[in-house]
Amino acid sequence: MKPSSEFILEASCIHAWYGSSHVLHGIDLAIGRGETIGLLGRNGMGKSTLIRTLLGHVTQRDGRITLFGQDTSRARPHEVARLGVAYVPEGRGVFPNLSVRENLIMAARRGRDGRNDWSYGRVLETFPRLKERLSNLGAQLSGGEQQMLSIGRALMTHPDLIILDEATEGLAPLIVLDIWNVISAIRASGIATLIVDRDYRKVLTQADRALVLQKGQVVLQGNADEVAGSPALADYLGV
Amino acid sequence: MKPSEISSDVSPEVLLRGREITRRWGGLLALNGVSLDLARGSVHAVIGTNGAGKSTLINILSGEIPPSSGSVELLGQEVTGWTQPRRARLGLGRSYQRNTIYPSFSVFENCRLAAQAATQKPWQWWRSAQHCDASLSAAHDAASRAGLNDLLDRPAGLLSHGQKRQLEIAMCLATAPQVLLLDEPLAGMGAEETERMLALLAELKPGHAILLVEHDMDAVFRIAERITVMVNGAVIASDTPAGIRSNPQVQAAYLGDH
Amino acid sequence: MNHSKTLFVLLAFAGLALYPLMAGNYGIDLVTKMMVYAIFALSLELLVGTTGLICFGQAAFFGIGAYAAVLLPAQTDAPSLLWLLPACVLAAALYALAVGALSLRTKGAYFIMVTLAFAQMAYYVVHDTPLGGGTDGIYLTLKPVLGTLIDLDKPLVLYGFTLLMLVGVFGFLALLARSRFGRALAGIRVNEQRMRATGFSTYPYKLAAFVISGGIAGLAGFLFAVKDGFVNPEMMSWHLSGAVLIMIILGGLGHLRGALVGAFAFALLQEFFKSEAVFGDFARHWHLGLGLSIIASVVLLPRGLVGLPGQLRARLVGRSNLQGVRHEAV
Amino acid sequence: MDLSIFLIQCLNALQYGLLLFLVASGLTLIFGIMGVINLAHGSFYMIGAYMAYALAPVVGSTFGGGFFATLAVGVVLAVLLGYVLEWAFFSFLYEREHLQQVLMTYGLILVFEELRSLLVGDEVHGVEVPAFLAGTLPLGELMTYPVYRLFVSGVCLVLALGMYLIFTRTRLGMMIRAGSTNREMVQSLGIDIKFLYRVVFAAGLGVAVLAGMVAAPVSSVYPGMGDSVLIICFVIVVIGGIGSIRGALLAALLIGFVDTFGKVFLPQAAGVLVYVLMALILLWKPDGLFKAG
Amino acid sequence: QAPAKLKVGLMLPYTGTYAALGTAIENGFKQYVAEQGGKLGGREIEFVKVDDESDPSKATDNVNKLIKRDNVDVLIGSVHSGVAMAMAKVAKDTGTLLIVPNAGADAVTGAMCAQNIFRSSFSNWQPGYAMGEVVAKKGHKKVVTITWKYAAGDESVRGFKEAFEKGGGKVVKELSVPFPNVEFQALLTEIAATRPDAVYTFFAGGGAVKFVKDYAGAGLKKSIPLYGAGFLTDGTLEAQGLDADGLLTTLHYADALGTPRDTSFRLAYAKAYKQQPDVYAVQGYDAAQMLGVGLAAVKGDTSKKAEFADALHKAKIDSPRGPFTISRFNNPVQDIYLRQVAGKENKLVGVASKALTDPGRGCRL
Ligand SMILES: Nc1ncnc2c1ncn2[C@@H]1O[C@H](COP(=O)(O)OP(=O)(O)OP(=O)(O)O)[C@@H](O)[C@H]1O
Ligand SMILES: Nc1ncnc2c1ncn2[C@@H]1O[C@H](COP(=O)(O)OP(=O)(O)OP(=O)(O)O)[C@@H](O)[C@H]1O
Ligand SMILES: [Mg+2]
Ligand SMILES: [Mg+2]
Repeated sequence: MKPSSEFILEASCIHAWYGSSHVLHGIDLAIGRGETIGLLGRNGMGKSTLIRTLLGHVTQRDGRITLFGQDTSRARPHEVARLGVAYVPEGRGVFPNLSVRENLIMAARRGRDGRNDWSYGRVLETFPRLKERLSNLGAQLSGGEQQMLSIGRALMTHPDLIILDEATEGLAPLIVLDIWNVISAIRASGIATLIVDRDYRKVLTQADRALVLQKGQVVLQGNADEVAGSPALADYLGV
Repeated sequence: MKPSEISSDVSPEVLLRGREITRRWGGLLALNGVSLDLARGSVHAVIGTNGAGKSTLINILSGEIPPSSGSVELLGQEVTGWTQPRRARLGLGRSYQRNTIYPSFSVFENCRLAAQAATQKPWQWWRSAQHCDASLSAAHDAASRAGLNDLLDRPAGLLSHGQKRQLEIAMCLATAPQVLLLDEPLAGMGAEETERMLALLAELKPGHAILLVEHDMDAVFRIAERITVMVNGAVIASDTPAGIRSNPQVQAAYLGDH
Repeated sequence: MNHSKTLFVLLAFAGLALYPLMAGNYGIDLVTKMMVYAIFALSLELLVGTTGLICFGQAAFFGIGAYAAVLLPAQTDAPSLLWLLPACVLAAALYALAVGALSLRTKGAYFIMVTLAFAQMAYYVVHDTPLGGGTDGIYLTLKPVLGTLIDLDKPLVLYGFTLLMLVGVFGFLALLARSRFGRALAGIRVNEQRMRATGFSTYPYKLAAFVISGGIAGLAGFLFAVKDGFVNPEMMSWHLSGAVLIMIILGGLGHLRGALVGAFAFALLQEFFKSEAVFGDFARHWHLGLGLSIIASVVLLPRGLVGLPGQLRARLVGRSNLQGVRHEAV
Repeated sequence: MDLSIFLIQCLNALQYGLLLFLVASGLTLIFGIMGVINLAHGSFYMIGAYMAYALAPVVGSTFGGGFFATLAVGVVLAVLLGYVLEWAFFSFLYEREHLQQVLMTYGLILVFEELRSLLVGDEVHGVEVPAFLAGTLPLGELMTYPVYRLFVSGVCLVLALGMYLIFTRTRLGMMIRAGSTNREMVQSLGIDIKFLYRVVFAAGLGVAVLAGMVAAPVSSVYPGMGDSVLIICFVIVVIGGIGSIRGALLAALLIGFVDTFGKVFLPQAAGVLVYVLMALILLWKPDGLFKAG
Repeated sequence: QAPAKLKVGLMLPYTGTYAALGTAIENGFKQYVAEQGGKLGGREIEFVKVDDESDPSKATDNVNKLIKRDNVDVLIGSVHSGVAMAMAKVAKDTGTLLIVPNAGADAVTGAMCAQNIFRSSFSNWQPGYAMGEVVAKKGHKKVVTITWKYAAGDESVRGFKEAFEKGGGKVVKELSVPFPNVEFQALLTEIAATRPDAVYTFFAGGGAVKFVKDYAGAGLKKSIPLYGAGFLTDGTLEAQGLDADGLLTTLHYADALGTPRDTSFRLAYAKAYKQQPDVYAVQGYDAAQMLGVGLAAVKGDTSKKAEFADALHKAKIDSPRGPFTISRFNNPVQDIYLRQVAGKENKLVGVASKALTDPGRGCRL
């Protein structure tokens, strides 16, 4: 584990509500520079809510969040994003009325340190399928193509932390493999990642650390192999 | 029709048949002469690269979009020119890859409305919809099969992503179809729900013909009798699971080291 | 509908029934007009609130009902309600059938504009041709009667008859909303694609809703023509289509009560701001007050006037429950 | 009709179409691109026309006058107004039911119209054509053509082209279009959608006011003038295909031609022709002429 | 004991396109009442106002508001013909006294006429007819007419055509623009193509401004003389500017009649309301005069309708426009002036038609 001074994201005692329903009950989380964190849990346990809270999308929230040393507890989503956080949402969030090309270049932004390595060209190389559909509107893509587009778009913002919520959903096995490779590459290049994925085994092999959520609380956490080895894991994931 | 009412035949009875289906989107040939049979009592998986045309195939079979050429036969009837609702009423059910639910209705109402399709009777304007026992019980049945018993009163829009995926299946079941076209039903589901889903499919299999589009290979190989592999709009192989697993072309194009 | 809401509606109708006991001539006239508008608003609520079809040409059906009431009867004898009323409703419904059959091919804003287009066509027919007196309009000389039982020339009789029609329409639509037909319409509003996939042929459903709505609007038009004894092309103008849309939004979409409350509130607000007793000479700038209160209602009442009690309750309970997706109790 | 008359009529049609586009241009931004159902567009246009009337003397005395100075001052004021309006009345509406916007903008119409009455009165006013554009060109044997009308057409073309380029070619345009479908995702890409939309709304109002100011010498200035252009503007945006600037331009030209030749050949039906045209186009192409882009 | 106050209901447009006209009419009316010390026929006057919004579909309600809620004794209104038609209907049904201070719909003193319905302004037919005589006398043979396609325009053109063709001319083309469309270019080209000797037109308000400017802008003003019903240049001259200079129109009023009656009226009006009166103010003023005459004859008792009407039929109204009488159809019998625009004023040229009386077609009185 990285030393605590290198945490790029620190969140403590996060609570979140949707209307009157209390979804997150005091979650602590920290992500180090270049670290990969896996977030596990069954359907509806609050994984996406936690992510959306960190990103500032859930307005009814409580707790303290710092990102790159700045307090973002009450920050608005675009301010969080500009600090260098990219988001691949579940359900993809591709803009249906923009072409593939437009979906990509509208997002392009240099990294905080001026990085510019995820160029338009490189994204298309990574996802050749997109290259063939450049002028198609987002709405006209197949499910998997949308997923690729969403990841590619996130990369073009040159983030320091990339959050992938079910990023491999609907992708063909070969592409999934590619994605995991991309994730490794991202990790190797020093970008931190927070991953939610239904393939928990794969997550646990990729991640440095993992957290398991149950009903809005962290019930298990630790190094990936510790979590993978925990006898309680099967219970929490219902397998 | 309830699954129990159908005697399981020995000789496979083809419920849905697609013949030489072709579909163009502008210059793109999304489907190129695809034919396939769905027999009662079997799960037929369609796998393939992203953008291969799997969802397009389901859309054409279910009547959501017309084919550029080719024909569809449902329960022995030629239905190529039929609208989607008409096919659905004959016994075709589908789920969507992207959630297609009624977000402002409760989970139960989502199911009930789907079940109501079987007994529409719109002219009975004085009778409350909640008094139709047939659709109420069908809805309860479908919801509990999909594992949504605890969430019946929740507005569907407030479900988590995985829960919405479960609802998607429940709504498909609520219409009591004989032919099920499932577009990536496991996507977004957790491990537990995946298991439940596979068990459900196994349970449905006897009375139904099921088309399963899925990228979860473990699941596909566990449950499918037959697998069709598509790449760029064309079928490159159609075989038993074992045959597919060992097909080098399929490995190169789709499976990788699976 | 839960109990407090049913109670509200019952009390409202009871109030309307008792109102003539304490009102003068003008009051009866005014409330008759409001009830006619309420019927008109209910017709649109079926389309907009229930089915999600935003029709911007509702005034055409209203106007056709009204013109039919004037043009159909021979001018020699007082026509009988028995045939004239159904004839007017039918005329409007027929036009709705034609308009609906064509315009339902389009969706969203395009649908809004196609319905407007067909309404404008009807408008220009009465505006630019001598049929119906052109821009000057035309008079209804003999008001319909039903034997000796009902003579709509008498304001009090007309009031009672209009109230009866209002209750009838409201009851009909309330039953409709909870019937399978109504639930299917609601499903079409929320997700038409899924409705088709589960086996509902949505086009006939929508067309049926459109025709029913047109017929009810025609009924309102008929009553309006009978009340005024005068029809004019402006009854078909888009201003009226817009105004009735404003009424149901103001009242709160998705509830029949909303149409009722909205129609009355809109008319009462106008009366209030026009009142010289309150505003003196400034009353001539009554648009200002009306506009400001409409703006205030958008700011303060996200779910329209009928959402007000719920909002107050939420305020009392504490945490606001308004966020997120609209929840419909079923 | 002989050829020269026919050609003159074509010119009329073209010019009228361009004028219509000019009038509708603000709506193409606020309704077409942002997706806000803005019934108050006519009022914005009216505000522009009254500005042309009321500002000219004020600008004349403070800045030494000039047609373009007046335009500039008017547009700046309009943009400020738009910015404040969006902040006060629209910023919280995007998450709500779309029809709430209808109610809001309806309220604004009433308020603006009444403020106009209180501030400037109810009389009809004319606005002088600036001297350097006041000439006319001979046209045929009897007729002449005012240079100012050509100027208006020119402004319209420049505006159309500018808007087209901004919305289809620039990242700004893409962000704005993206915002109309998924606000949350736009924010997640680091874009301040609230600010962006405030700016677009302000720009839309600026364009509407510019249109009103430029058109004022041709149209004159009178109560209720906003009301009379409102519907035709929606017709244009919708026929063209919501969100398409190309489409709006084409639709405006089409209406220009139908209206011009309709008045000549089918005077009995001239009023209804535009609506017949709209119905036909939308029945033939249910998404308008150009879907988007 | 003083008699109860007489309630006068003013149903006029205070918002929308015609708001300025409504105000002028009200001012004129009130001025006369003020001159009489706030009393007509011995009764003090009390006003009740309703904004009719120029919307005929609300007109019946608005009249009812005055009649049933406010129990007015007299109705004054309105500008818009459709609204006036609705008012006439209610007035006829209820027997309430109505004086129309502007709307020219022929039917008000034609098919809809009644003992208790009067007009202080004009019928659409009148200025048109007068202009037809003038244009015929000028020797024009071929004329094109152009107007909005609505009742007032049609009626005005019909009046023009009647007189003009009687005088030997021919209306070769009747052009119309859908109301309230103001794009005239196509029809101006059509006029140029037809090459008539003259053009007759009926437009008002914003449409009048735009038409006059476009007509001049298209260069037609130089080659084809334009004639119009007076509203073409009334209340619009400031906006029309130089483009209106020299235009000939017919109306029952002109800006500088120069009669002592008119001069004193104008002075008093300007003093009271800080603006120049126009024809609408005169019509309002005369509506009050007519009411005064009638009331004097019945001693303030508005229920004596026959006497009231009799008095008016016999009276000579001393209007700023010049004296006029009331026809048996209750429409003014008045001189229609030929006016020419000069220096932002409608200057009197002469009398186009002396004591012109509307035929009251369809009236059974
Ligand atoms: N907008 C919302 N309003 C109200 N409740 C919500 C909303 N979104 C989610 N919820 C509820 O909050 C809980 C947590 O949801 P969340 O989406 O965070 O789950 P998740 O762990 O991401 O599940 P999944 O794996 O299915 O995506 C669920 O019970 C869900 O029903
Ligand atoms: N409306 C459309 N217009 C144009 N192209 C389309 C349209 N819909 C789909 N396509 C294209 O057709 C191809 C097939 O799409 P389809 O959705 O059937 O793929 P799929 O096999 O389901 O892929 P996935 O596994 O990624 O969901 C894709 O390349 C897609 O971009
Ligand atoms: Mg999730
Ligand atoms: Mg797919």
